[in-house]
Amino acid sequence: MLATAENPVAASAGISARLLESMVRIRMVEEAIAAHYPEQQMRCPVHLSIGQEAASAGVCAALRPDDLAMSGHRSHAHYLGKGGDLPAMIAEIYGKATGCCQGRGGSMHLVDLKAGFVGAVPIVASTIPIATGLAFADRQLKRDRVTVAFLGEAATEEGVFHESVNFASLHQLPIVFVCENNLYSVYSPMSVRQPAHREVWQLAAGHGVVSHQGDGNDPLAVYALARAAAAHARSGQGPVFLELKTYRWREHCGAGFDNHIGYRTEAEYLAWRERDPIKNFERRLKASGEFDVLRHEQFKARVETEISDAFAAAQRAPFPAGASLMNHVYAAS
Amino acid sequence: MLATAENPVAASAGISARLLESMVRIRMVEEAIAAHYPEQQMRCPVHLSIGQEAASAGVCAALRPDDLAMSGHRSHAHYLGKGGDLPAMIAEIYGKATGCCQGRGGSMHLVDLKAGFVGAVPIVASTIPIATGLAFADRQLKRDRVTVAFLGEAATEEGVFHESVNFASLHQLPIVFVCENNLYSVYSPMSVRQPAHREVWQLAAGHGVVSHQGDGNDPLAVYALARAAAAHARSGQGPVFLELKTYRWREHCGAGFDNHIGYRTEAEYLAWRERDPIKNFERRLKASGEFDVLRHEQFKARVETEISDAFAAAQRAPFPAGASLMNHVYAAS
Amino acid sequence: MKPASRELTYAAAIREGFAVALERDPRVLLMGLGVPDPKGFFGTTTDLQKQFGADRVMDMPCAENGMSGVMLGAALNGLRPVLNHQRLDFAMLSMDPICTQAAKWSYMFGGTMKMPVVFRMILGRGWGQGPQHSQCLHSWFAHIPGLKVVMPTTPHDAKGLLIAAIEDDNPVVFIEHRWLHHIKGEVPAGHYTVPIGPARLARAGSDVTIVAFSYMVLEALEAAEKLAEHGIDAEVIDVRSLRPLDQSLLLASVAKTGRLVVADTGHSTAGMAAEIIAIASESAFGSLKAAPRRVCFPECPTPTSPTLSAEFYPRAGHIVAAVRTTLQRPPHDDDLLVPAGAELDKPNPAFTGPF
Amino acid sequence: MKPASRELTYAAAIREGFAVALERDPRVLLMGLGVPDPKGFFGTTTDLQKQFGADRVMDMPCAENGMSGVMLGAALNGLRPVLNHQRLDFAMLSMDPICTQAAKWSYMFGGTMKMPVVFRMILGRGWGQGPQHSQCLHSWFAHIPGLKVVMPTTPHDAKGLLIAAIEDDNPVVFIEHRWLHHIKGEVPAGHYTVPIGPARLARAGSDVTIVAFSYMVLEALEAAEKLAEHGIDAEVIDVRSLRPLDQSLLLASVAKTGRLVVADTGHSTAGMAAEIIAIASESAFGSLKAAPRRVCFPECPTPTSPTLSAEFYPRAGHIVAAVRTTLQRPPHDDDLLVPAGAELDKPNPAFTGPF
Ligand SMILES: Cc1ncc(C[n+]2csc(CCOP(=O)(O)OP(=O)(O)O)c2C)c(N)n1
Ligand SMILES: Cc1ncc(C[n+]2csc(CCOP(=O)(O)OP(=O)(O)O)c2C)c(N)n1
Ligand SMILES: [Mg+2]
Ligand SMILES: [Mg+2]
Repeated sequence: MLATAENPVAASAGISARLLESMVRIRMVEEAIAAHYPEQQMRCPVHLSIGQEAASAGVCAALRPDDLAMSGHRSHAHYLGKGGDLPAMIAEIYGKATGCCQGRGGSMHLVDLKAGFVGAVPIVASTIPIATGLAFADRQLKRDRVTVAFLGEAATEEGVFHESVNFASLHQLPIVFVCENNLYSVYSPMSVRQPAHREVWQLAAGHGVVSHQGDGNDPLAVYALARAAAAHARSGQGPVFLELKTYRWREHCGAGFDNHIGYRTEAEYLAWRERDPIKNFERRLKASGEFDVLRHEQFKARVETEISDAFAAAQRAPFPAGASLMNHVYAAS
Repeated sequence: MLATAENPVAASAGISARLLESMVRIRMVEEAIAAHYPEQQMRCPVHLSIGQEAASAGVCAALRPDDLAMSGHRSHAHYLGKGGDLPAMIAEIYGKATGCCQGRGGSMHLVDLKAGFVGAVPIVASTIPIATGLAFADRQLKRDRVTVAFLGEAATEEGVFHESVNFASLHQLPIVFVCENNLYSVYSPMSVRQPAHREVWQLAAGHGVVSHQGDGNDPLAVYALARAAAAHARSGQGPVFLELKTYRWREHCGAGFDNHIGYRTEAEYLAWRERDPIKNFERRLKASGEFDVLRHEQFKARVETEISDAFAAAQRAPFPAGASLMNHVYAAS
Repeated sequence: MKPASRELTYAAAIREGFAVALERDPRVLLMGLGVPDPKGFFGTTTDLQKQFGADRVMDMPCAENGMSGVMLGAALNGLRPVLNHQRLDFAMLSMDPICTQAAKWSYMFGGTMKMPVVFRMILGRGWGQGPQHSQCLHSWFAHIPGLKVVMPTTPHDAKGLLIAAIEDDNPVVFIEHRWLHHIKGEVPAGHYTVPIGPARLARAGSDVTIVAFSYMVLEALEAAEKLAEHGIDAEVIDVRSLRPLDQSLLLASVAKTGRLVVADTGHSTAGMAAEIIAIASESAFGSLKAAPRRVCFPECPTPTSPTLSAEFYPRAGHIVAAVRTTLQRPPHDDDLLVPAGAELDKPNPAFTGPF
Repeated sequence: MKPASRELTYAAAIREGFAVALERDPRVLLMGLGVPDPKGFFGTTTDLQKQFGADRVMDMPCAENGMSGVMLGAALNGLRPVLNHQRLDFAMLSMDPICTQAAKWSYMFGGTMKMPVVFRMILGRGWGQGPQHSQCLHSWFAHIPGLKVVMPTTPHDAKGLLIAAIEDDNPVVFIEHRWLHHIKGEVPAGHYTVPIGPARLARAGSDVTIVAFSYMVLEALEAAEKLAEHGIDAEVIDVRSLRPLDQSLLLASVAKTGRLVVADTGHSTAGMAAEIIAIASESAFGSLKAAPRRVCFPECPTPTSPTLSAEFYPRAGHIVAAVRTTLQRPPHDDDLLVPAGAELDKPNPAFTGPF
């Protein structure tokens, strides 16, 4: 589904459909996880990206398959957008031996090296310097890859974010920092964490890094920003920082809705639901005549099957054997 | 010598003489340390501020005695500028029981709470959040004090600098970050540490903090910046960041000169020596008729005595008893 | 007069300890990601912000290192702050302020300054907390002179040690195990302290000494019950305070039983269990009748999958087996059996996820 | 054929190890504050940048946490980086990338990734290094599964273990004591490795086993000489690798001597010395004839003043005294005497400051 190196997405023909499909697929997977989660068979924390699909879809569509990406605790969308293996992800969330980490990681530790998704970890901001190191190695080894570091806006509060951006700026590394600003860190609003009188993108600008703010719910806007950013980074002009404004619909962790508990208002939530990246984009494509109903329905049907197959396989799959507990503590040299 | 709370330095009468005297005293102390260091009786690393005296003199002259200051490895000037006890400092460098830390700290750990000098530690940037915490407590307890965090430009590379500035900006804390940019971190020039295409002050500006760059070798310019900054911070308008351009004359650590070893050029060094903060200021005061030769000579003679007394006392003083080794590991509650 | 006692959960006891401290001393300040949020930090801070105001019960930026330093400055300048971490793993970003700064300021500044700060950390376990949300590094902190380190097991001790920690003029690392929060016990109302230092005799016995702390005391007590069924009378010591460590209770017990098993909720290599065995070997060598044993995590990161984490965490049965070994009794196959239907990855029976 | 040997200092041996590794494998990269500077990192990196270029031997921003993470990414993506810290204390800013990330990536990603990275750290001591430039926290790293931790004592082992560390596909913490840099010893030219794991018999003996590592091996050997004068024949084991730890040499020695003294260049509580005593107590209980003893730092931060630091650091005499105790011999007053004129705060006799 993603572009190949020979057929880069730079050719914008069909991009709208691809963006829509990527978002829809992510949404459908996340909804399926939400639906199954109460069965208590996915026994690990899950952080869903419903409402934030445009960021992953738009950014990943601007990348080459051999480009790299890393993420944090909320990584399903990025993994899927980058082309990560769906059954391996679902099995991993189920803690199964067939999972992408053989069950050792769970939802917060996804990896698919074939897809260039190098990993995600739940310590906020910890993959940002690692992603910077990927870009550094590519620069040292004269590869023309780009690395994307996906992060939440709370990650910009961690010092290591700044240390990474400084290093990337110093060495003009081929990295794009993609910050999904969804206004919250768990239940904590921006007002208790960051000064009201400056924007997140200004932090990176302070480091001398090209920085943009964009509508994180508009996949085409994201795609345009990301294409320019990837081109900039790939051409050796240095890192780019993108702040994408968006909103998570469901609770921070888990499958439910939690506006009622009081950390944010129902009105705010409803206003953002109005800005549903998928519905709005569909509407736009319909208006411009770019929406192919049949193709889209067929796509959804295919994904439906893909998802139910993935869940069925994950549920069927064996748990890792207790005897394998000590495997992989060290790599054999 | 420093202003008292009743007689704040805001009244600028006599400020020039005071700035000059503060600089000269710091220089004389540091030169005395340099002269005695080869005797191998000060058995700890020392980081001298010769060439950088204007920063401490200018900033501290803008503070009230009850304002607070912290510093790092290169803290002699800040301690003295803030009114720290000279004999206690010299004794501390000699490792004596009469030192400001009873010999437990050495040159890199100075403290004089009576003077509002809360402490210095050699882990780069580690006092920055602590100073921010001092300002936070003053704000919480509704005291109208200001805290100054002295730092080198390398400290702005540490993530904790950004975490501190973000918190200060968020809560509009009464703190002034004073960065002496002397172009080097040990032997490492800026070019291997920070991007050439942005200035240090822009980092703080990125956090929405009022930031200025100034000539760190001009004590009046520093004083003017610091006065405005302290007033701003004290009035509840939030933190200020000052980048003061300056240069260290001697080796990073120790008493000698080290331009010959090759990390910087003799030409660069000589150009900066031309910008000697003391000589130039003296010249300026002479030109404007503000220089009182007699008073100045008397001042220097007094300081000469003060210094030789401090060294003599330190040399005479007892070492801490071995039996006191375990004292103060814990404070008695 | 002893204050009135009620049954409270451990979480409620912590919350009450905070309330007492905030009430008594205006300098006390609570800081931490999510401290004022609706979930109330596993119920340990619920409504404290409402009660004591947003100036004293505060959220913060996601910046553990910097905020730890800020707490040190606040402690030096008139406040008595408590920095709360939902996971010990997050505090690992702040080893410099905790261990290089806070632990050393009293000493290295010659006693001129006090550092009354509490670093509160919760040990994660279960429901896929996995490798990065369940590290148990209490032994790291215990290794550092200048820190005090407490790990209360009972609601009574949780409240009393929390208040003692807040009232202490030294940096205290206060570590809770997530699986203790729902445990109920007698808790006196109002103000009281449990002194930092003395261990607690959790169960008297004569055949073997089991030393444990935090959650592992519960497993040790369960093990003692099982051992009693086999005619083995185990003494259980709840260490409570890792630094300072109460050697006397430990040594007196070993002198009596001659056998030692240490159950730690962490890794073995250079950990607290090694320390306790070293102390017994150095100072009660003559009393020891058999090789002491450790019950610790296997030497691998915490896996996420429920089957692997069931294999990873030592339980009462592991302690029973270790006791049999040190008593030179034959092993029992069923010591490590897991009862059918047991869900070993839940913090408490009512838990349904997600965190 | 054995490669030719020459006498080299430990510092020169490290430098040569780097040169060999950089020469053989274009993926090897050296990073660190001051790595290319004129002082050459205590002479361990002198001129390597000239020889191998600024792309492979690099300085960096003062940002230990971030740069550690960058090294991990570089290691995942085709390089074999070595991050150099002039003091272990600076590495404490990067416990997350080292212990929460690097140590766990192979495991938690199910073996999909390798992390060939070396964290090199120097332990400071003397000339007023004081509380924040002389922390010895090797035991922290040894506590973490997924890391390897080596502390070579001899120039031979320094070079061989450094090359082995760089060639290892796992994160290795490589710790040097500042007081070893001037020590001379036989070093083979060219490429060779010393395997990570096996301990070294530094001196054979029959009366007591002294286990030590890094600089303390020198003190242990000096102690053994003094003990020999008193007719006590000490065996000295140089642990070399803290994780994995070679239990067999240690246990065989204790089985032979029945007496154990452990000399650590760090604090005792929950440290490596406790671990080694615990291992001996668990696995060689029957052989132990007397209580084992630890020789460690006193439980306070490192003081700066020369008189206090002389009191702080354990020396050969402390080991001698501990051996006497474990052999139930009477103490000698002169064990701890410092010879007149001795300067206990200098890394080496030629040292005149400042760092
Ligand atoms: C270092 C660290 N501190 C705290 C946490 C707890 N935590 C988990 S997710 C999260 C929120 C992060 O917010 P943001 O980066 O904005 O991402 P979002 O959840 O909004 O997608 C926090 C604070 C953590 N995992 N790591
Ligand atoms: C965290 C940490 N990293 C590295 C060092 C080693 N170090 C000591 S002083 C220094 C230079 C700091 O440069 P700067 O902040 O510009 O201050 P300057 O010495 O120029 O006054 C460094 C890197 C340290 N002390 N702490
Ligand atoms: Mg967010
Ligand atoms: Mg500098």
